[in-house]
Amino acid sequence: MPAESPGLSELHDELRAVARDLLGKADAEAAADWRSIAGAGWPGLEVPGAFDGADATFAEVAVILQEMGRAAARGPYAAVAVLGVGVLNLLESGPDRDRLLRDTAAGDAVPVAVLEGEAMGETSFRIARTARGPLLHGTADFVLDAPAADRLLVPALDPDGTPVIVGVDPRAAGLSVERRPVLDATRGFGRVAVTDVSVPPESVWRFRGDPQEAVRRLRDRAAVAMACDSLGLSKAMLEATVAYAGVREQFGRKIGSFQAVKHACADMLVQVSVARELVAAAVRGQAGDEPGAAVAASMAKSYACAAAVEVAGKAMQLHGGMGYTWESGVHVYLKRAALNRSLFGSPALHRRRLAERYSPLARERLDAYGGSERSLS
Amino acid sequence: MPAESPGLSELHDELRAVARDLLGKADAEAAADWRSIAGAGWPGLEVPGAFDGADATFAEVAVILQEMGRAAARGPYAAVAVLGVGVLNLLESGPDRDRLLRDTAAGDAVPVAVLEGEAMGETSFRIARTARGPLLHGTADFVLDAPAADRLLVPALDPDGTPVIVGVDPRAAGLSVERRPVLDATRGFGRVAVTDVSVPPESVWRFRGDPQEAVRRLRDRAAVAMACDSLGLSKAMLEATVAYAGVREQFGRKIGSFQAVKHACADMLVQVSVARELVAAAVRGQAGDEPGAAVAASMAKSYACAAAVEVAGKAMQLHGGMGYTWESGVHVYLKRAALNRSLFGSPALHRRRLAERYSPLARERLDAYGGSERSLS
Amino acid sequence: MTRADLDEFRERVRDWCRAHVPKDWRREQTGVSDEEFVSFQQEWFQELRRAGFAVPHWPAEWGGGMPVAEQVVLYQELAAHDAPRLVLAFVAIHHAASTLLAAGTDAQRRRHLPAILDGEIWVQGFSEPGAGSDLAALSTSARREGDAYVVNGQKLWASGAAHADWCLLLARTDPSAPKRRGISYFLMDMRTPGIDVRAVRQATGESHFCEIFLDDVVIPAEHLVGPENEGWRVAQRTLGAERGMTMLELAERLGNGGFRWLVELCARPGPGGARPLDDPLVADRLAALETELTGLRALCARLVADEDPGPADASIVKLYYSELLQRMTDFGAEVAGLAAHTALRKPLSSGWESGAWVLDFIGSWEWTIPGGTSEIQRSIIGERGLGLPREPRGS
Amino acid sequence: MTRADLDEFRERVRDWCRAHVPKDWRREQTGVSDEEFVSFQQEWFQELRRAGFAVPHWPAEWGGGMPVAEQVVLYQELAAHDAPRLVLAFVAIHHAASTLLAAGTDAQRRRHLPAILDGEIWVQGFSEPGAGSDLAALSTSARREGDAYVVNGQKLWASGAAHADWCLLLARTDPSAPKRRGISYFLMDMRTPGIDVRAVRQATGESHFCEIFLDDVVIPAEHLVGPENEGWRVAQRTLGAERGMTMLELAERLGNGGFRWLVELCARPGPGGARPLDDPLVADRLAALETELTGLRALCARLVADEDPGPADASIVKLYYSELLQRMTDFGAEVAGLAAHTALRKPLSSGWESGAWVLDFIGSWEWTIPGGTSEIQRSIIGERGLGLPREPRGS
Repeated sequence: MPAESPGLSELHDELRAVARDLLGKADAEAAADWRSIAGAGWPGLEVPGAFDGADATFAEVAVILQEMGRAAARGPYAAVAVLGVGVLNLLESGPDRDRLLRDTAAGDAVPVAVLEGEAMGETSFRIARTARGPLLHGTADFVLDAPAADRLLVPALDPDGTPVIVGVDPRAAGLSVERRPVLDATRGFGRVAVTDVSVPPESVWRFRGDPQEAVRRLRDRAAVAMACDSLGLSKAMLEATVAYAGVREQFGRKIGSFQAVKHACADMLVQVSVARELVAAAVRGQAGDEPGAAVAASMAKSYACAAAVEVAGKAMQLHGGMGYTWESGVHVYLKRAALNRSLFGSPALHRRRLAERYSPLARERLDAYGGSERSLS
Repeated sequence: MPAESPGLSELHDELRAVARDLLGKADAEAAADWRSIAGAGWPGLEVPGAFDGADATFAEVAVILQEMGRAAARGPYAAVAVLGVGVLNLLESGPDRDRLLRDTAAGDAVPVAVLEGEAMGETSFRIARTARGPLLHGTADFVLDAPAADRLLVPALDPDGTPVIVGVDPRAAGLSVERRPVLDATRGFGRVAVTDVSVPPESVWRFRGDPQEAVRRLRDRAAVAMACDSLGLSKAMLEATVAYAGVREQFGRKIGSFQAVKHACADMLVQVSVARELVAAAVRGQAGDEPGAAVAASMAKSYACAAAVEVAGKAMQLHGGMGYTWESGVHVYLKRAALNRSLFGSPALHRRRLAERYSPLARERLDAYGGSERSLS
Repeated sequence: MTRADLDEFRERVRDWCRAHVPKDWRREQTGVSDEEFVSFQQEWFQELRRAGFAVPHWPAEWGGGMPVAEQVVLYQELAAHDAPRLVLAFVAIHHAASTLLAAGTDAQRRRHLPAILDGEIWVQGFSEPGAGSDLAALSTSARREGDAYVVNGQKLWASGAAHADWCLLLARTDPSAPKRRGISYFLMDMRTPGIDVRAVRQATGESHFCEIFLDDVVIPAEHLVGPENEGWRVAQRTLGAERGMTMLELAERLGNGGFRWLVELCARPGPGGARPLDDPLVADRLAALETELTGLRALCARLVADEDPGPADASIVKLYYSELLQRMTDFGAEVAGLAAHTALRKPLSSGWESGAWVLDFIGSWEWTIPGGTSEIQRSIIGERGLGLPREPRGS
Repeated sequence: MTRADLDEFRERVRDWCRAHVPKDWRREQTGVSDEEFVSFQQEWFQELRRAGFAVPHWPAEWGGGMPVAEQVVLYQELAAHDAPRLVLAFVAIHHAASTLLAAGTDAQRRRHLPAILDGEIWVQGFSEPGAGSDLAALSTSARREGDAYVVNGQKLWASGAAHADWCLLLARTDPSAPKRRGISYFLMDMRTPGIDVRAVRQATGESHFCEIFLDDVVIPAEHLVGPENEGWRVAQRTLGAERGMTMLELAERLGNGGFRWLVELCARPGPGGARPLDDPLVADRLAALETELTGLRALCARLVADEDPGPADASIVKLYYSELLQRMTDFGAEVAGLAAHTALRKPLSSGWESGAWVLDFIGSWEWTIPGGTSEIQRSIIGERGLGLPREPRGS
């Protein structure tokens, strides 16, 4: 059942209203000030109360993410709140990690996880034992908001092959963060290259549970974050298009009265509605750490991010010549939608993950025909 | 260049007019009489003049095939003219084969090639040397119009593994043709099962050229025939829909004046136009036995047969409730279109064939960048 | 209702399904006669009724009263256990009941609701040859004569009319009023003289739709529902009853059992020997369909849970279900190949995805055309859901 | 013309292309200044002119006269050899020339056609803020004063206006006549006082489109094309010039060079190390695209060969090209992944498929919107191509 408890729903409405206000005020050409974002408590939403966080869940972060998509907002919020805090929460407690969480909630630290934006395989970072002590090396391309980070959380294999997180200062000798400008000017990416950066023992942090599982969950969070962003931007594009079609006249009629326009808008609303349900389920999966979370994440990512490109594209089409101008800003959404689609796993890749489940299930179904009660989802 | 020479174009117009007339007279519930079809000279179009045929090419057969699709005509014409005559023309001359060609042109024989309708692999028929002499065995399912045949032309491997054609009487002991009724009531299929049918030497016919190549060309002919049929039925459905939309009124207007209907019809016309070009190219490929014939065949089959399902489906939708009645006959076209799509290679299978060409070409392109003059098509 | 209560209810429904869903009914109901179909449907209805599962959506006083959350679980489990659908009782328990409950008199309710539970069959007599998408253009007339109305005209697309005891009838009582203002809503006894029912064969070869010819049919005035000339407004409710929980049931069947049929099909070796499932193109389409089905099921769940749904939410669900059904059955037909064309009949009492994929594909137009075509739904969604301006009227 | 003649001509064009198509122009034309772009275009135009390839479609007396079959071969080979496109001269050699040839005076032709060959640049001044799809609603006014017209108004979407010497201008000369009846067609010298050109930045970040503000601009009456108030009919020809051979050229570029770019992209290892081409989903999409491109090229070849094309054939080609371009560049963007987002500029003088796939995808709306949106094209195809009834007019 998709319904939320009434209290939660009200809390979300309030968060949403604050976010729309704060993001609406920001200059379109610049990110909202990190102080105001921290002041609103957003980086610390999932930080435990013990570290001055809000003790909330991914469900609340998702509200902000959607609004960021709706506003096509700039700034490293997703990288920090979804990936930075996400990583830290998966780690064992320790003085440095705990301090970083506290600083993040306060807005004093901007930690970003060094996750490859496209290739979904294993991390390339390794800690090698050398005569000069343990040294880190490796590279990751298209790391979301790496240039904005003041702390990089690098997933690496320690000399025993165990996945760990290394907290590294981006200014450390041997580390470079090369900006990767993209067409979507609202986003920042960096290529992180690490050559023999020395790793003091206190900067190596271990995962609380199964490290492989932790990394997988981090990737799911990243995927769902993109789905939230794409849903938000789809809603904005639908609203802008409906508003435009309700005032623009051609051939003596509001263009929204033409079926070609009206039906296209209807299709956009259907896509947005379906995306909304899939994203809601994926967010619940992340917030409650439910068993179907990975499946829900892949469904939301593949559907919402593909739909957003179609919705933003339709918005450009229905805005006519106006939509093709730089000034209209529709292109900002189209570029962001196209970027979201490729980031953290393409739709095809996520569908491949989904399809891996069919083979054994199909066999089970064939073996015990008619008696199966398990839904695939 | 797609243009035909003017003389040929006039001949085709004439053929088309005769076909529309003859097929239009036939009872919708029964096939046109084989005598009238033979009288019109259609089975013998590609039969050499030496055997009383018309010495024409596949281009003329294609005109009839399109009209058969347009009329959703019954009867074994495609099986005989495309596959039966197609096989015979690929064989070495000989008294039995020559007589059969002559009888086919005269309408006295109905030879059908035993080509599996779906699996596109090697024939399953084998001639085994036994104490009782050479015996044929094997099966083929969904053989087009096998129940209507008075001679079955069975592609088989002889004891040396060479592909040959065995001419078999369908009433031979050890041979069964089981009817395979399908939803498309305008088509006939049979499952041909052969168990130890004795094969006199004069019934074993050899190919003139490379037998493997001959079998491949036969499959291409079959694929292009389906594309012709699907193009013809698409045209019929588009015309019927436009006619209906021009008279049916709802909400005080002709429904064709609504953009939802008008634009759907426009999309149908675009699809039909593209299919028409691809089919024309494929027909030229078959008629002239051109080097790109196989590529053109796969393009025409995959596009025209998929488009026909969409066009017929749209026709049903735009005819509203009327289109869903048995009486309207739209279902006849939709079923035929769906059948054509699966017969002689699905669109996906033909696209796979096309895609096999990319890998070496891509490498060539990478090696000699900028200088390539070869078009892929 | 707590989560534990719901889980317990789910277990109860599962146990019931295991014990009561007829074995092998799909095979047995393929190619049966009309009579066998009707008797199978009536038996299954009574089976469900004994368990309290036949009309869970009715008010408690009439034999229903199941909380919405439990209804959702019930339909999920019936779908998961591939139970037969209530095809024959559909109009009675949904359209007729909701009309009577919302606009009927006490006498009408007392007369019909218990009878429906006992198996009274209803048919909907709305569409006409000249009034399909433009339903308000209907021209069947009802002329008042004393205590009765005399009806003349022709109805189309009356599903199951051949077996029906009663008909929900729309007829024009004021020919001079604007289109929607002169229509009245009647309950018509199908045994009344002057009614002629003729089956219309459909694209699938079945004939569950009928034409109803009405020649001076007398309907007592007490069978009028709501005020005279207010029939259009009453009908809006009846049309609305097709949505909500009935859509949820269909979505559960499509997404649960139906999708499993499809995966099962893909796991069987095809004519070439390979399993379609091992073809990445097929696997990709399956994943895309499962994703869309999951979205559909969630949309339906929201629609029934929402106390104040948006004005086009039901249209969104209807449109999305019908087109997804069409795409899914089309894909099934492609994957199944020629073998699917040899399934000449589908099992009666099954859902819209019976596993006879080509027939199911053709049958899917029964969803994209009636009950407001997909084109009409898009206009409703654009106008009511998004507030876009209406088309200028042509007449 | 025999097949052998054509083959010989093809060899000649190939030799010419090998010798004259600038090496490495794509790399060198990426990120260049406006001036460099203009001079590169002018040089290339003169190079083509020297070979007789610049205006092959013009009549022989004006420097053209190439048979249609040879023109087809010419554009096929230019596309196959990835020659730069004539972007800057486009309006001059197509729209301006066809207008002058069809409706201009001898004096106008003598004044302009040779000048165009010498590099005179033209711009089209048709669209206005309130007249996009509904072009006939334009409101720029031209008031007759003595031997001249005084023009006031604003034009939009004037591609290349910043570099233009002359403008094809539509303005309203009779405000009281019905929409299409009061429009006249002018040749406007862009150096006339009162003209203000401002670049408009587009979605791709480029600024080749401009606004033209007209403030009491004086146009001598001799620059009127065709009779006063008959400008709409003259414009129909100018709009028509965008089709035919120019569409064939674009289709050849998309289907030949463009598709090879795409295959090349797919043959390079992606971020995970695997080649997209080895993914059956990618291979299937490539085959589908190649099939459609083949269909498009054939449609264009038929359009130019056909002496009496159907009334909507040009619209079919335009619609199909634009939407295929959009789908193909969208697919390119998907396959190329994040790397494609780092191509911030595309090479100037290239086709619509430059290999900067995300930019190309965004740029594809420049085809689905201007020159009659895809929605307008569908209406034209439905009404003129199929004879379906027009919409009731709203005004």
